[in-house]
Amino acid sequence: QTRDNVQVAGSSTVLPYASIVAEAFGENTDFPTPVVESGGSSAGLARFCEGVGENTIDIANASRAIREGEIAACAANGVTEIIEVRIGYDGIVFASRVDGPDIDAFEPADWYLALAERLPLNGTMLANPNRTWADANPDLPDVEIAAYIPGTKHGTREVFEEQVLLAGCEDVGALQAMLDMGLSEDEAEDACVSVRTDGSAVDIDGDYTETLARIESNPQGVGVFGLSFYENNTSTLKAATMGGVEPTAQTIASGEYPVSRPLFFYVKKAHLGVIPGLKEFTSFFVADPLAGPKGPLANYGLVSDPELAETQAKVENEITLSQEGL
Amino acid sequence: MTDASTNSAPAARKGASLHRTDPRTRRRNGAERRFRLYGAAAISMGLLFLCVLAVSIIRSGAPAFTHAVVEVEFTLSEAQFEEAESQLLKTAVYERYFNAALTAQLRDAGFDVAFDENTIRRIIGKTGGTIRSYYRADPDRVGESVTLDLPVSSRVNGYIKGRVTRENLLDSRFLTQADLDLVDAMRDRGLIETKFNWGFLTGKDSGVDNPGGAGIGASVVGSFFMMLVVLVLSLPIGVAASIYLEEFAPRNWFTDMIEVNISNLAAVPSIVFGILGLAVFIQFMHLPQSAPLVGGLVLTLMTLPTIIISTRASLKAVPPSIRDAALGVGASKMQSVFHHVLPLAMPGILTGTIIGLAQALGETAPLLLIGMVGFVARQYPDGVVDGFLDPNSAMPAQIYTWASRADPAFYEKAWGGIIVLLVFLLAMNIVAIILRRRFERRW
Amino acid sequence: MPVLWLVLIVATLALGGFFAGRRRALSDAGGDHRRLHSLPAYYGWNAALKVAVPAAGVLTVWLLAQPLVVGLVVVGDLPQDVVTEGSSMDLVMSEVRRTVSGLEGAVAAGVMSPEEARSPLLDAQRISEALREAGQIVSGQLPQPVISAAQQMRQLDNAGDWLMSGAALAAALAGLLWALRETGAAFRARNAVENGLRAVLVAAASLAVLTTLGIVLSLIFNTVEFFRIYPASEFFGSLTWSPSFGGRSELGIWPLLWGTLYISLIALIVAVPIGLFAAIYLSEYASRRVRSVVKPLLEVLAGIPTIVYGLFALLTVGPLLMEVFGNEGLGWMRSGTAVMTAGLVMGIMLIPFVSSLSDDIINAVPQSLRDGSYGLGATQSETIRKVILPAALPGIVGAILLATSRAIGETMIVVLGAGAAARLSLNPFDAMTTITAKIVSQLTGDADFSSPEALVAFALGMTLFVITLALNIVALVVVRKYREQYE
Amino acid sequence: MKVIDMYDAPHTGRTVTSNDIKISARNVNVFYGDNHAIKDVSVDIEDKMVTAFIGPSGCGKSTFLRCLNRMNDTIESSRIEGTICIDDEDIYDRRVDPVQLRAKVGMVFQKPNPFPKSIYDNVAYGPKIHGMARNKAELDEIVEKALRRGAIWDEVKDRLHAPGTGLSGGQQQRLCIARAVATEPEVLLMDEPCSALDPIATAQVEELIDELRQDYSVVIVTHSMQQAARVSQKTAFFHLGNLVEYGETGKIFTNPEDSRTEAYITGRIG
Amino acid sequence: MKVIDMYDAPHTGRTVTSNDIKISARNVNVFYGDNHAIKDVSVDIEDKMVTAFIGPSGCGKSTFLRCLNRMNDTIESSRIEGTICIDDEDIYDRRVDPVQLRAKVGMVFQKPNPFPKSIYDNVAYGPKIHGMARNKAELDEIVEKALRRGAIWDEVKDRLHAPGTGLSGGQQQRLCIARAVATEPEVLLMDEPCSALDPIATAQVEELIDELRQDYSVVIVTHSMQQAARVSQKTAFFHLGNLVEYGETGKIFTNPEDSRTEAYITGRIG
Ligand SMILES: Nc1ncnc2c1ncn2[C@@H]1O[C@H](COP(=O)(O)OP(=O)(O)OP(=O)(O)O)[C@@H](O)[C@H]1O
Ligand SMILES: Nc1ncnc2c1ncn2[C@@H]1O[C@H](COP(=O)(O)OP(=O)(O)OP(=O)(O)O)[C@@H](O)[C@H]1O
Ligand SMILES: [Mg+2]
Ligand SMILES: [Mg+2]
Ligand SMILES: O=P([O-])([O-])[O-]
Repeated sequence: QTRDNVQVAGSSTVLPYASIVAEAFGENTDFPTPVVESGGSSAGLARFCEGVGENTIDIANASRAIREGEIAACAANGVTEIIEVRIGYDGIVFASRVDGPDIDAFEPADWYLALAERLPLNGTMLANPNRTWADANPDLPDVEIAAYIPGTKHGTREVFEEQVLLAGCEDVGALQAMLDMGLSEDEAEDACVSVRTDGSAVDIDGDYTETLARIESNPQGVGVFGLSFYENNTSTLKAATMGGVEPTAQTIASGEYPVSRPLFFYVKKAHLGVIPGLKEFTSFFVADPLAGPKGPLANYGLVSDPELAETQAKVENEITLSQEGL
Repeated sequence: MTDASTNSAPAARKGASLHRTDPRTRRRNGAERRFRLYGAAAISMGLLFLCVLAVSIIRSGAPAFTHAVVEVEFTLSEAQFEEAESQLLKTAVYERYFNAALTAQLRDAGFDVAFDENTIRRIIGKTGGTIRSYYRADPDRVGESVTLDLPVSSRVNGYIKGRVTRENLLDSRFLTQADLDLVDAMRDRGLIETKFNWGFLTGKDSGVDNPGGAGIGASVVGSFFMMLVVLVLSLPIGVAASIYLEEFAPRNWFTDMIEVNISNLAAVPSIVFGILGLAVFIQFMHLPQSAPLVGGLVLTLMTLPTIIISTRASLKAVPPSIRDAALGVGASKMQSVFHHVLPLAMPGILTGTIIGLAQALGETAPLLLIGMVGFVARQYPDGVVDGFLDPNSAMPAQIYTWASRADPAFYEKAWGGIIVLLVFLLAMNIVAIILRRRFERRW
Repeated sequence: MPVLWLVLIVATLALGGFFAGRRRALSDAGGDHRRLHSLPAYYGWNAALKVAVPAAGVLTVWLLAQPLVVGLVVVGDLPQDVVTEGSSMDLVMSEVRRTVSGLEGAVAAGVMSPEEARSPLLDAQRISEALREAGQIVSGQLPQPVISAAQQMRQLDNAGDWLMSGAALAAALAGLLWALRETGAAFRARNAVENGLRAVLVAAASLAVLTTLGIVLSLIFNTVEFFRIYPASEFFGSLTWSPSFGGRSELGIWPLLWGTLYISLIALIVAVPIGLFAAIYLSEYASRRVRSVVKPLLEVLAGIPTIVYGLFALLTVGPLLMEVFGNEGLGWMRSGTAVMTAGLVMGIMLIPFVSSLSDDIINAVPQSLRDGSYGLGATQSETIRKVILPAALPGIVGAILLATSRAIGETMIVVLGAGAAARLSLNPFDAMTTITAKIVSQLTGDADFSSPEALVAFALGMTLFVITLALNIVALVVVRKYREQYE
Repeated sequence: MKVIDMYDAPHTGRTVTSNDIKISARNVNVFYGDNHAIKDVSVDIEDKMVTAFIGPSGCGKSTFLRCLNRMNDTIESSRIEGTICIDDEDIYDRRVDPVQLRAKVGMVFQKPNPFPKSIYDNVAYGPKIHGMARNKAELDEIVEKALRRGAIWDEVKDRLHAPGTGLSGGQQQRLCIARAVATEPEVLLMDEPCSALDPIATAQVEELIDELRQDYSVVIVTHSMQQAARVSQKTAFFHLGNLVEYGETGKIFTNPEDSRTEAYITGRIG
Repeated sequence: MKVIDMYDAPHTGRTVTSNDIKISARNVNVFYGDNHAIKDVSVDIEDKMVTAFIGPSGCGKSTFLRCLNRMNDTIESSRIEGTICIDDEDIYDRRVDPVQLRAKVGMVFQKPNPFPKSIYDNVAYGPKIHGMARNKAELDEIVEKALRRGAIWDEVKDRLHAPGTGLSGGQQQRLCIARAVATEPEVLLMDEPCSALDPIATAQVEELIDELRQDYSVVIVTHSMQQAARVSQKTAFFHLGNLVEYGETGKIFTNPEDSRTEAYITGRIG
């Protein structure tokens, strides 16, 4: 039996958008509805790189760019031509319960001071003494720190560490202080992003619904969410500003809001023209009526890519990663 | 054994009245009562947990079975049809036509609430797909005036069911406070009514922005085909393997190894079976991805240890005198097993099957790796073969994906799906339960 | 000839063989089946098996081999240059296969005559046209070599199908003849059939071994790969588990192992007594009616999807425990997700694993043993504790083992109920996590799939496999030692 | 000689000498479903005597015996009517604890049913649950004594910790006898205790019965007239669920009243 | 009557007059683990005769009996050495199908073990698997005949479909006898078939044995010297695993050679 559907796998962050597109693709064309598997960016890419052929997937969704090592692994299995498609951006928002305390304006430094495992104090590294948000920043309310942050499996955690903790670490001068104390750069960066384990910060290995459930059971909790998730749950959640900027599609697209990440999918060029509907699906995904600022993806919460037209051209011309590199 | 009771006990017992329980017996009876009480307490505790779970499942899931619909008269002109079909995103165009028609209809009805097309867009769910397939199914309908029952958007639906209230609703691009005035007015006029949501029972998954269109039906079919594979393979294979190991295999280190291996397989995390399934069935044997057949095979491997362990335990429990009796009249070993031992071990075998299938039916993790979790919204399979081979999802996978979606409307769907799953489970087990009662006997 | 037809014909032959074998044996015995070695049906079965098994064997082998052979022939004839850069022969071949099925469809739909489909003049244009007309899915432009290859493949397939039918039928007939020739009153048909059956039993038992092998194989390569890039001494020696994307992860197994054991232990502490007492009550005290209702009800607990239990832990049990042990109460608990929460809820789920199977086994203990004990003036509970439970021990241990296995393998309840914190702590009210939960999360996580953070999942799986193996060996030895074989 | 109250509530004026009648059954009927197995049987079994139940196979001997210590309670389909009193106390009274009753009225079953435990544990089981031994040594003593009385000590003394189920048929039977005597019941019901025993072992068991009679009552079911004549003082003859005749053993065997009894003991009806 | 070799693979060239020696055992040793239960026993059992095995309880009678139809195969701990031939064919030969052997050599066990099925099914089972009946009517006939021969027909004819486990001890024993004769074995091994039977039933079973002797060989284990004397032509006396003496029944009981035999039959050793 030959496969007649497009097979997609990968990121659970991209999955919602992919599902919208796949449903629309099934409704609007004569091709069967593509199958979009969930399972995480890494697992998706791993399957993507297993080789070419019908028993491998055609598209891998990823909430991060493919890595060098992965490209190499792909090539080793004969997957040499990969088309990278950026579909837009995912904003990362910090939200608490709508009826909870007013924890609604953060600076990256607040998070660093609240969550770092150890802080450089008086020339030595001491266990983080801050117990309440007010300890970290007197402007914040005096409520105990209870942060629900993505677990170490999530790509969002990486973004959080780099764009919030590390940035905060630099902002308050802690990084410099540590370097002055004689730590190497690596060690210092490590110290910036290592999160306390005394229960003030809780890793969430599940998805945003779990974070939401936790915040529902702890009114003082602050959680990290994707923009679209937050927008769908504004009746329970209120988002805080970061660096004084409110998280909206506009502020993220313009780059004002500091914490966001691009979302991608990767297409196996060898499958184009062989798997029925693959080429059509790829173009369909990035077409203006879908991925544009007025399309259903944006409506659902995707920050649409200001450079969408370039992406469309890339898909049309089947430009692979290696060609881009040239 | 306390000193007070020793030695003197039999003497004291001697000739004592039977109508008066002696202290030691009283104490032993106390222990007996307590023991019995523990048993009753254990059962009540189990049932209590079941009740709590059942109540919370039903309470959260019941709303999934109803939905609010708007009834609209609608005429699609030939030109509109052509226009829509020429677009890339045809469904959006249909939706626009429909919303325009509804707006006009409401305007004519003369509501004293202010609204515009955007209001309508927010109130009505994603309908384009339904409308397009309606007209594609029978192009003659183009140009005719038809009446369509279409679901309202998930948030309005939530408002009608009480999940969303005016208090907790903040204006967003999904719904505003003002929109609710129109909804209320429409409800007063009977334009919006709540109906049983057949679509939930028969439909397939939908995109994350379309909770109204999501149904569990397709994945029930997926689960059905999967469980068929599991039942047809794991029960006979499990029983056959147990019979061999328990009745025929010589006792040596090799069979010991097999025995340990089987018990050990029961402890293998289910996702590892997914890894195995991906490697063997999809990559090596080139079976299709996301297919119930593969899911069934993986779950079979997972269910086998459960069935084997329980079957072996119950084969062991059959007294050897029964086997002797059969062999003594000249039955072969095989005959003695199939005619006498197996029927007596049947209750345990069926219990293993019930528990194994229940576990398989509710399992998500291994399906994750063979592509049955995610968005698998395919048409119903055309036939039995397609049922096994076409991509499909399964109930627990569907529930799992729904539970992780952002729109709270899906949360309700997830619980509704759990109710369906449990009904399926009971239906699946009922035969086994009745059979088991039949086979139970004491000797 | 379609395979289905062939199967039907072979099945009919087998059925015929059944009756022929039976008849022949009976007639050889002069119609008196008492003079037969075995029951007449065994002669029938023998013949049926000898028809069906060789034919099925030929069919299976052929069906597996034909695509390979045909594929090789076609590949051999394909010009090398059809495989474009970045593509593979495999993909070209799947295109060829798709074209073949497209042609079949077109011919079946009558859009294309069989002659045309075979014609060497057939070009891509015509094919696309025909396929579209036949309602098939078309993708892109087909290169001419692919079309020729497709035609060649059709021909070969066709020929192969006929040969296969012939071979299968020949095998079936040969089997039939063989069976009929050996059939006679003195032929040991029962033994023949039973040997066949025994082979089936052995095959079924070997499947378990194969599965184990498969699991080991599917884990081992990545495990080795993991240990190549991450020192084993750290994995087994470090007391910290903190994967990080920066590549400075510490991946010590101990916190996870401890969490696994701790959570399983609590789950078993809940499930085993409740399950065992429930089983005892059901089989020894409850009336038949109560039993027949309660037992299936308890079994529902095993069928509730674990995500429900997870949410139950997170939303109900966690907060409940917090009220008692949290800051407002005893102050031992910092958040609702803890070993205790997950353990309790998992215990509930495991109740039927212990109760149902134990109940069956207890019920199978002969009444004469109970009588013996009652006759000595033992109370029912003494009888149960001292006589029945020891006699039912293997089954009960089996049930507990099953529950333990399930506890070790559970993810959802752990993720939602126990938190995701890998920590070594004695306090059951702390959040912890298990190996299985981490296998799932690292496998579905975002780390580079060739990084130690992702590969560690396989090493964890392998380690867990070895640990549970040891556990099972211990259980086996214990059961052997304490087993009380009745009668 | 014991003087005991019959009822919980203190009362006066009535004293019963328990020396005469140990067990008295009145109008006992037993049904297995529709099968009327015991028909209106009334019998008085005397203390410190051996009573033999004889009768053709299937006539209800075991059934009646099991009524005497309420072992019939465990058979679901069985139903009993009438009264049975031990020491003038109705054993089917609500207040009677069958556990205590069975401790007082021991039983050896027709089919030997050793526990799947070691020989030692089989015998020690009863004494243990009744708390008859203060320590291990005492228990050992009790076990040895019981096994000796069961005439099996010599055969098993070297394998006390081997499973009781690995014994030969006759050994199992003697083990069950030892197990029953170990708890020192006041009444011992023995259902064909010597069916699988050779003459010597039979003689030893008969000796045991005789010894037990000094202190207790023994009821024995047997198919051997000789055995009945040898060991018993009273004999009851059952036939088709009826108690046909009951009286002095000597009289029954020499001068039976009922023609059926005569037919049976002379080997004409079975 | 079946005329089939027991060997799986057909072999030729050897014909034996089966009229003399039916079973011949040579240097048979049986071990249960370390327990040496049968010690170097050699014996020839003649056709169309009844052979009685006597000996004290636990001496190995059942064990030896079970060797004769390889029922000992089912006991895991047991191990057998030596040869046993039936009709001059070694039954422990690799080629022998134990199933066929057991169809030829039937067995009544010491402890009655009816199947937990109806009385009818208990008896019909053997004939069914051996294809002895052409149809239901024939099967009914076989069952009735067997039950009659087992001397239990009258008691169960109205409850043929009641479970066999709900019978009395003696009835179960006779049911098992009926079950064994129903398959018409050439040799019938009976382990204390009358232990739970009253004299009349015993007499009926003895009659059956006598009747069977016309065509078949019967080996019977018994504790009753009288019974051995009554029914058997040959008697073997076992003691502590040894075959002490084997010979004409009359001779054994009147003029034993071995002192142990004498001691046993006169009731001095057990
Ligand atoms: N399954 C077994 N495992 C271990 N030992 C056994 C087993 N069966 C019997 N024995 C031992 O073997 C010896 C012979 O036993 P066997 O059953 O043959 O005696 P028997 O002559 O039939 O005695 P009885 O007349 O009491 O039935 C005895 O010592 C017995 O304890
Ligand atoms: N559990 C039972 N269910 C149904 N009927 C039974 C049951 N036990 C015994 N019977 C029937 O009750 C009658 C009396 O049985 P009982 O066992 O008392 O006989 P018995 O005198 O002990 O005979 P035996 O000497 O053969 O042991 C018999 O007809 C028997 O079939
Ligand atoms: Mg009886
Ligand atoms: Mg014996
Ligand atoms: O599923 P993710 O890879 O997007 O976390």
